[in-house]
Amino acid sequence: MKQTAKLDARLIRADFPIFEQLEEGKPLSFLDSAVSSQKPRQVLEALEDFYEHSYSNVGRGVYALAERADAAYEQAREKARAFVNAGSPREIVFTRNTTEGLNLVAYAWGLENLGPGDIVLASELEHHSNFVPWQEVARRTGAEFKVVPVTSEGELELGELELFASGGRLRIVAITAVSNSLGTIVPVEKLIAFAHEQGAIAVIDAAQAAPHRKVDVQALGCDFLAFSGHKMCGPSGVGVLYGRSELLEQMSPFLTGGGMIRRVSVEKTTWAELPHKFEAGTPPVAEAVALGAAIDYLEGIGLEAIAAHEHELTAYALGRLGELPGLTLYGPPLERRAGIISFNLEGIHPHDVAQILDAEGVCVRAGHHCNQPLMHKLGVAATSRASFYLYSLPEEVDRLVTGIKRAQKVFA
Amino acid sequence: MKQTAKLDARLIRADFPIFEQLEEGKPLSFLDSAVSSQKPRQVLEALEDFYEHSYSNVGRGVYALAERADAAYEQAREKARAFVNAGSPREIVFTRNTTEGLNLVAYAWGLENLGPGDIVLASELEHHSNFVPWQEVARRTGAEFKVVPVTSEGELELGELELFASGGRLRIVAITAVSNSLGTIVPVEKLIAFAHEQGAIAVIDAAQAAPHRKVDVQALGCDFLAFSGHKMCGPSGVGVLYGRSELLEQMSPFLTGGGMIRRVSVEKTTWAELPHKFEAGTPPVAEAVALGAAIDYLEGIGLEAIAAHEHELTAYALGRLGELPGLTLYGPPLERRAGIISFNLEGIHPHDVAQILDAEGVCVRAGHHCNQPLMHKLGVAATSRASFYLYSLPEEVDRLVTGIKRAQKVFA
Amino acid sequence: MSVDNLYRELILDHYKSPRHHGRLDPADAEADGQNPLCGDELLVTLRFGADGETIEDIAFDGHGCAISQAAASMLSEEVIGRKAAEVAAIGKDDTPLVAMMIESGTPLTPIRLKCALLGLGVLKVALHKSAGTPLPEEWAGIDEVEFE
Amino acid sequence: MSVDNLYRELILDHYKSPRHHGRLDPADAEADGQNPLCGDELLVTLRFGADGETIEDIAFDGHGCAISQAAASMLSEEVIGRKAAEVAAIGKDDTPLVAMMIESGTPLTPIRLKCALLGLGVLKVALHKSAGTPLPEEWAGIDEVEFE
Ligand SMILES: Cc1ncc(COP(=O)(O)O)c(C=O)c1O
Ligand SMILES: Cc1ncc(COP(=O)(O)O)c(C=O)c1O
Repeated sequence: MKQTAKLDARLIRADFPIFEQLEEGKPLSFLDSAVSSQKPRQVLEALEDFYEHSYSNVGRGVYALAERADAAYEQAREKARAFVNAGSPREIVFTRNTTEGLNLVAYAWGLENLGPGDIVLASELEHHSNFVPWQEVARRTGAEFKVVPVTSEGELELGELELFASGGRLRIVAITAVSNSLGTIVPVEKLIAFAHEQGAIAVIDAAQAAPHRKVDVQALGCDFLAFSGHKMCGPSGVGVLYGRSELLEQMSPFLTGGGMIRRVSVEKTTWAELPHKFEAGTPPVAEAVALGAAIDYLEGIGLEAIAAHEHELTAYALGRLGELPGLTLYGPPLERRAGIISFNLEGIHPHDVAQILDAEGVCVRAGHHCNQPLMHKLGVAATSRASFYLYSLPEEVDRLVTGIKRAQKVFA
Repeated sequence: MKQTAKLDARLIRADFPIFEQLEEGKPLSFLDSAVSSQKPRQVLEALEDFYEHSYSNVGRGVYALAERADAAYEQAREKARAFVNAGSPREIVFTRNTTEGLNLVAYAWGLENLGPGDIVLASELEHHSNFVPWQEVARRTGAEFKVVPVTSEGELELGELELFASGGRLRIVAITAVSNSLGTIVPVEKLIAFAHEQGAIAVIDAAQAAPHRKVDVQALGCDFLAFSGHKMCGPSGVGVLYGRSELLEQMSPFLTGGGMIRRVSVEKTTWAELPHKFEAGTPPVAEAVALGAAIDYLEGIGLEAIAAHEHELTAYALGRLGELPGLTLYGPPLERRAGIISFNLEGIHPHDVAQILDAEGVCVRAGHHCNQPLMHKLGVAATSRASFYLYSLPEEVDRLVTGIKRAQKVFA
Repeated sequence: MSVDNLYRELILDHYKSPRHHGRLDPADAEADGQNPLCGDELLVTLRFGADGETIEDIAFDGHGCAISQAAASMLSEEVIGRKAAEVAAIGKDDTPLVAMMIESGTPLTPIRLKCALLGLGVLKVALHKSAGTPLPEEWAGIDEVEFE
Repeated sequence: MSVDNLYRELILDHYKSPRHHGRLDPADAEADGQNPLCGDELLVTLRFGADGETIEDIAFDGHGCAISQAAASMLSEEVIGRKAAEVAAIGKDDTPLVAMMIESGTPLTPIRLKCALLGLGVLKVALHKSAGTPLPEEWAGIDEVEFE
């Protein structure tokens, strides 16, 4: 049974060592979890414990230490499988991050399957990591790269989807489940259905979804789905790519080298089974094990409880920010928004906003958030962005508001 | 001044928490450092300290925490630069491992620069990670893949090198600096000179060299050089690719996405400066920082002292193993050998040898060591392999010998 | 896993004097495969009885560690005289060597289990190939490589 | 870095009322560039005096944070009347805003330093382009992007 009780963010916060320190004498108000989350003790301990008691390379050793490392690594894969409800651990490839997962698909599926006349579809909402790889693979193969436009509130113009129907020439639909700039929750089911109607594969960028709400690849029916460990309480250096086994089997490998071969000779090389075919070289062993611990941690709290907590904070923050004069809010209404809020202050550049907030111990992101096409659409070069996670507190929102007022005073 | 005094392996060993535990009641004799090394407390503490006090994503944040993370990450790059004496940190790309570094070159340089009639040259000594990527890029581009043969002692047949001269069609020479199976120290200077005479680029696999002896990319004059953090007391999940800046600048990026762009629009995307152009997505931030700590650790002890210690142990081990009946040793003489020894026992498969040794707490590798072409040349399917590092002790060699005798008794 | 238990007399005996070793020619079914972790390789050939479904004779050829060779040898004794469909359904834990280790309280570790199951794997490939049925997912890939 | 120190009156004044703002047309040299981290963009145009090497007039255009805009504004005042070669050699720590922050004991952090040096960067590109000399390595890439 999943725990659906309300989470106690204050209790959770005590799990995160980084919050024990003051930043220039102020408590740390970390409102930048969308870029990367902080790490609980449980994950750091799993990392250390692995290095101190079970470290070895995986997949090849006969001795007990190597068997332990192997078991821990494959157990992490099983946890990742269950986390997104994939049908088999063979469909779970450990990558460095979301970006590598998406590039893997672009290279290993795209380069082989695309040609002139084909269409690759992304959206204006995409993070560069789910935009540039498709643009590049289209350029290399002579395919056409198109984007679904967004409304001024940052929601996909689903009414225009039919414009991209093209009698079997649409081959890839690459869509984010949640916008990292605006928090838009995208109805990916509709896009996946559209992709499959058109004979295209559906690639989901779950970097902002998987850490915050239950993702079920079988319920979604997507073909590929990528996310990053570092945004979900896990360590840096590890990510996950889910791929449908039928597709992964047909594909040639992406990176080649140790660990992914069956037999090598000068004349010919054959590949190992799934998922090893896609894991060349020594994988991020300890990182995967620690990601497993992060999954345990998140599931112990419950994804629903996390989403509910963030929703509550977002409602509170939208209310408080909405009262401030000279502040523009971007993005969809609360009902269709995850815990991410982009805004701008009249006459003050986001960099300066972030700098002044920092003096209050408040960390927000300032910039284009790897969303230049979206920024272009919104008609801005950059925004300030606050984002929440399971350890975020309402008083952090209050400090954000105080800081914004201070910025407005400095620039008055 | 580098410390050239003899190292005290017993003292060093106390830095490695994993040696505090017994394996089935026996002390751990870890003779498998060639596949991955153990980690000293200093590195694990750097990792933990970073996560507990300075963790944030890099390259984009204005707030103090992000600046700290950024500074730590770029300082690690500077340490890696100094470690291999690259001319500029712009030439240091953080990867996942050696394998990814070599694939990066194969894709980003190879795919664009090779064509039918061109020749890519590796050797029979290569690890699959410095073999299959070249074979693959040759296949994709229509170039020819050739290998320099090795002698029965596992040394390159340098006399045959001129056979590969081919009036400008030779484009890539990819060579390991040290063989991971046989310990052969390869005279890479000669191969680099040959490559450059022929107008080819020289790619060096330093996975087994960089952890154990001083590598100087400027003295070598190589074009690319790759190594892995996990084999040199660093964490898993991070590696380094050195590339000459002239080449890196001409190359298109490999992975695309966040962090490596200059500007993105639907029509056109342009790339960030070096080295960021080659680091798409969130990098292995904490891993790179901890690799920096590993470099400090190794340099504090001194690479010369490490090489000397391993040389002494190798001499001792070759002597002791050489006395055993029914044992075949592979590889070159001691003078041209790093701390790696492959052997076979008559009538006993390496897997069984490793299994019986494990019962003595002795960890050795059994298999083809990702060297199938070399195994083929040696006429074996597999070998047992012992490999040494700075924490290895002579009594571990003694336990190896005792274990081998036991295996021979079991299979008598 | 205790080594004494693993390298017991029975297993060493099968390793040193493998039963049903070699190749049948002609054969009604055959397959080969390898354990990519160590390069161990096995080829199985077999002949059916007059009913076309009882395994009448079988032979394993190849090279590898004591565990993979002994497991194949012990398995060959076990399957002669049994129906193909029945043998194709043998579970991982039911091969003689694996079952023996489980019974003795020291089951094989995952890596050695791969050695022990190589014989069963190639045998399954052979049976499924000859019956024209698809190989179950957990055996996928075992037959992708040519035998040398 | 203290914010009060950073957002002092002088800097805010240059930000709100930038000196030498706009574009010179015609111009003897020009260049544009951006800080890819935040999308800040600057275009510099300048005119030489009769000797062909004294900067007679200069203008910066673009958009960005207070630091990048104020730094460019302060720099423009500094360079008028000076020789191109001399200006092309100005070090990172010698631009007025950066020097002021160092002097006050709270130097800019690396990320804000990039903001502050955008103006000097594009100015260097303009001068090196017009002199036909190569841009020093540390400024590489600053001119690769079109100005919008
Ligand atoms: C010589 C050599 N090259 C390449 C590699 C691949 O290293 P990694 O698995 O870290 O990518 C190894 C390590 O196994 C090696 O020994
Ligand atoms: C929506 C989205 N996609 C992709 C990414 C890229 O993730 P990573 O940098 O971990 O590869 C991010 C994170 O920055 C993101 O928010």
